[in-house]
Amino acid sequence: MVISGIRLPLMTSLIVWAVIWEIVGHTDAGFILPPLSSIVGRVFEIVPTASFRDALLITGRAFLFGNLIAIGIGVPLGILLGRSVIADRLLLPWVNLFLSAPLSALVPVIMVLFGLGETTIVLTVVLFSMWIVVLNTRAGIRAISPSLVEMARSFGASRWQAFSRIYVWAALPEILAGIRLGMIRAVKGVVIGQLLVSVVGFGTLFEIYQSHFLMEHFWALLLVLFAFAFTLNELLAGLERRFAYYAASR
Amino acid sequence: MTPNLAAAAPRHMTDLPSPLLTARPIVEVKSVSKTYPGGIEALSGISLDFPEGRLTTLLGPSGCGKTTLLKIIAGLIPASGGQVFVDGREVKGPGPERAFVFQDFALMPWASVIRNVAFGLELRGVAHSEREAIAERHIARVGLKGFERKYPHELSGGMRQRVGLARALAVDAKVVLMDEPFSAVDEQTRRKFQEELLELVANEGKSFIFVTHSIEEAVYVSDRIALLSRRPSRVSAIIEPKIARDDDPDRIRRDSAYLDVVEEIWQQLKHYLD
Amino acid sequence: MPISDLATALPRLREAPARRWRDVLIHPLVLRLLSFAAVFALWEYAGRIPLSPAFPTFLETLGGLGAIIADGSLFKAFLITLYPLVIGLAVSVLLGVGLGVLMGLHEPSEWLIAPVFIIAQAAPLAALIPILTFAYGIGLTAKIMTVCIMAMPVIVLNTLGAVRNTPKSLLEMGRSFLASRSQSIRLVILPAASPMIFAGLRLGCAAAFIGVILAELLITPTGIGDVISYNQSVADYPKMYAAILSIIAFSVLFIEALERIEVTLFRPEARA
Amino acid sequence: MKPLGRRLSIVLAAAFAAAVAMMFGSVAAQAQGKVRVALGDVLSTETLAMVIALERAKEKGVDYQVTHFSKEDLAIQAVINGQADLGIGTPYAVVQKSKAPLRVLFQGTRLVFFPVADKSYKSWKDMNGQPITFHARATGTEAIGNIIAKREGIQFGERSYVPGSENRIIGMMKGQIKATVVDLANKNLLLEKAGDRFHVLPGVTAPASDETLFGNIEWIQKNEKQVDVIVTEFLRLWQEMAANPAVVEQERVKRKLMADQPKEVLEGITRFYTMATKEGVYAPAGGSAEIAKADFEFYTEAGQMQGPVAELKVEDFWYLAPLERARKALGS
Repeated sequence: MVISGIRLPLMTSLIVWAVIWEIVGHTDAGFILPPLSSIVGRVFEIVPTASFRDALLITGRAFLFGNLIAIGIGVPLGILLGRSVIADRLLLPWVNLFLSAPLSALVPVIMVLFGLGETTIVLTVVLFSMWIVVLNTRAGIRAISPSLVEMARSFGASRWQAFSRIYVWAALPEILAGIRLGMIRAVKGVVIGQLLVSVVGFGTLFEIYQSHFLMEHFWALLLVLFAFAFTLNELLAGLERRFAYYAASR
Repeated sequence: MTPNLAAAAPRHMTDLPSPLLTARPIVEVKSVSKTYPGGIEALSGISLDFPEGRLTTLLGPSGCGKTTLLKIIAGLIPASGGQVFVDGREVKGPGPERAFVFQDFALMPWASVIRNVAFGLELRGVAHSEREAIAERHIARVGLKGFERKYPHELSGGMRQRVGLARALAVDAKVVLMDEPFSAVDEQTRRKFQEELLELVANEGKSFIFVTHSIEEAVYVSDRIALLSRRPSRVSAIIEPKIARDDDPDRIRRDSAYLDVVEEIWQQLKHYLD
Repeated sequence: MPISDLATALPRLREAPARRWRDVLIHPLVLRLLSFAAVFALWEYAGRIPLSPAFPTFLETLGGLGAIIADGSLFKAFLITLYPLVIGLAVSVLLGVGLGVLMGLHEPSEWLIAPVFIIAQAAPLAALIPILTFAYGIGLTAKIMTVCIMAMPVIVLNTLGAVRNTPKSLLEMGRSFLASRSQSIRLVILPAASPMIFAGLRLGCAAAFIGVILAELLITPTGIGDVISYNQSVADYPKMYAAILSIIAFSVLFIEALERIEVTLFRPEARA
Repeated sequence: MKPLGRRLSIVLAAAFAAAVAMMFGSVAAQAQGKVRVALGDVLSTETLAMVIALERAKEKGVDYQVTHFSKEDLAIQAVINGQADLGIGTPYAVVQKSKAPLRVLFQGTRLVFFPVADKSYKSWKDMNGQPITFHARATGTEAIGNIIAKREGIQFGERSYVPGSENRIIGMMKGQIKATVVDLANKNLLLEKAGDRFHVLPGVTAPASDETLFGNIEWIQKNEKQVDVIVTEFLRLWQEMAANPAVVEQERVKRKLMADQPKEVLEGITRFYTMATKEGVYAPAGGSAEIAKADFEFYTEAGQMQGPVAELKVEDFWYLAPLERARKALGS
């Protein structure tokens, strides 16, 4: 958007929203939506506390571990589906089902099976993020141009050489895109998991703030979570763009 | 009214001293220039006339601004300087008297062939039955009879371009502007198109402005060729190949005059590439 | 090397009947049934071990499903759940597509509104649900709002993306034939954008289902959320799993139906 | 399957097995040594007293590990499934229905809840046929509702369920709920914020047990000594609280519990426990055969337990030995 010649980057309009939030905060709606300034004040009050750090630690660990499992299982599964028609026809319906199904309904099942500790949160993360990793990896493998495959075979590459030298790298952009999308869904998964379990990590903090009607603390925690999710998304998008040129070589 | 020649004296290529075509200029480009926002100067003070009822080709190295000039004449892009007159009236934007044929066909994938061809009339508010009748006629005219209900993704590249051409003809514009229309089709279809274009120019009584980077194609179809220099382009030569076009189209390709002109133009354009 | 090539490479005479049998095996439908049967068998086996007292076998779950269908509680629950879902989805679609198109055509509004949705798309909006409870109480409004905040971002951004990258040559074609602004929007931009807008609607639909279930599990247990949490609290796991299975199956079928409607109504060329 | 496919599936299986082993492993590690306590709520004002009692037991050599659960019935199921040794909640209905080997050891809190209603309902008579909202099906709040309905000879209209007293008072203030039963803290908050629109209707006179300390009887008998220490500390704290409710805050500060929770929460602790002890939420007796019988009376009347009260034997639901030993130890 251009105002009097200056090219305004997209995100600058957030300042406008921040001002509106501040104004609304001072009106009677302030109980539900406290002024932004006091919320930011709370952020600095909450973040250094031990309970926040513990919550962050649990969330971070569950997020990391969940993603590792999701990628550890998702990428090979995606490659398997990409390369073998049988596996594809057998497993693809399930992958698509889990991708579009409302997985939040499965969280109570995980809670009942694996208790309400970190395990459930890790599993929720895996459940939320794995399927997109599988699909993208599969798409990446299937999109490898046949000429690249023939070129590898013409130079006598063994199956493992062809795989590790060419397929993985050629499919890397899709795999990375899958991992990025998986991580975004994982952020939602780790929060939804904690909200539903409500006695672990941020779930506990939200529960305490909610039962004592502490709106400023609640919004402060939301602000921190949203900021984290957004920066993570931007970082990953940047990383992915760097690898995009691999696709061109297909 | 003799065509006014650009500042640079274009060398006359024709061997016979016969006068230039006597037809009046339907389109007059008067010292048009174009600079893109990035500071790239595509055209600098180019002036050119396009005889009515004839096919004139803009030929030049790639990136010399021939498509830019064509789009300025079509009114799709504003010129940075100079004017363009069509049938005496200055061009301010697209107009009913000009129709455009796109390099990448620009067909609506969700619309059938007949709806695509009748689209120009649909926009003008022509009644459904009337515009479909006109469309059917032009569909047959370009040899696509029987494909009215098909969809673009069901047609070959060549057939899709015929739809684009039929769409341009359907609005009965005086000037048909064609931006490298055959570059997206295979060689054999391309030759067939060139032969059909000759017949079209002869029978339709419209004026055609044709952009191509293929010298053979230009010489084969054009009554007049405007050779454009490298960017910022200006007219470096105007050629009117003296080739008898009335009889067998294949004979033209073997005609010595045709081959001489092709060689002549190649010598001119070659040094632009090094 | 796909299995069919393998088949042809073998000596022809000996295994003619085997090859026919193998072709049947790799037929997509057969394989799909096989995979479902395998998973349900695995589930039955896991339930029998038992993996955990809270893990009923597949047959018990079917029994539970039969029970909640027979006593009508599943049907009643679906009606209650569908109410906020459909309203929320309708609002999200109308508002979402409207906003997306507005932003696609009018840059200042894109500058103002898009960042909010870009953040919403990346952020875990489920955390907002308690705020909605404070603002709108525990009634229907809070649940409809939950469905909206979950479904809208993806619809808006997909529509914006679709409208923004309408093929340039189509736009120029429209202009060259003197299409007016409204004609250009109605006859070129929207039809060209419709496939991607529909993709956004399907994603929005999936998000809406997540939203309504979260609303029913976090705000107050009503509809399917009530069947799930009540049966969980009384440890009637077959009914609990049956309820979860039914809402997941329903959401997949709902999205499948949406796709079919899209093809029949809006995409004749896909059908041809 | 091609060689590549086979090698991949081996990698796949190994990764999955490792993940599952990791999960079950963590549960097993917890088992040795520590007493596993299942608590159906987060560590906050209401559950602070119980945690302090457990901390004191730890000082006496009985180490413990609290697992928090979002709902009371999940905590009960955790004890049934063997995920936890002791739990905090009301297990009467589950023990009777599923014959689970659970026994109540100590009465933590009593069912001191307050029916609140829109002022348009002057008395319980006006509530006949009117809708009312409880915490969840077959829970304490609904039990109170059933008792009152019988006492007043009325029938409630449509019943809805909203977990959490704080959510129910939001519903009241937003006009979505006309009448409900809420806990002490939220009753005061409601009257403070909307005292003009709502008032308290007469509740139940003799509140039965609400959250009790209970455990798996086999585990209890195998760990008699540890149970005695825990029950003694609960009784000692409950007696101290009856005399000086501020002891809870003093103990919290001494042990740096809930250290970094918001100060608004911490400031309310002493006020909460003073009110709660005055209203009889924390009874110093800690339980007895009479209290058990009163509970049976209450919960059968409320329809959450079946069978004539006379046939319900105290020892099927309570295990009073540790409490009696504790009472002797504390000389009360």
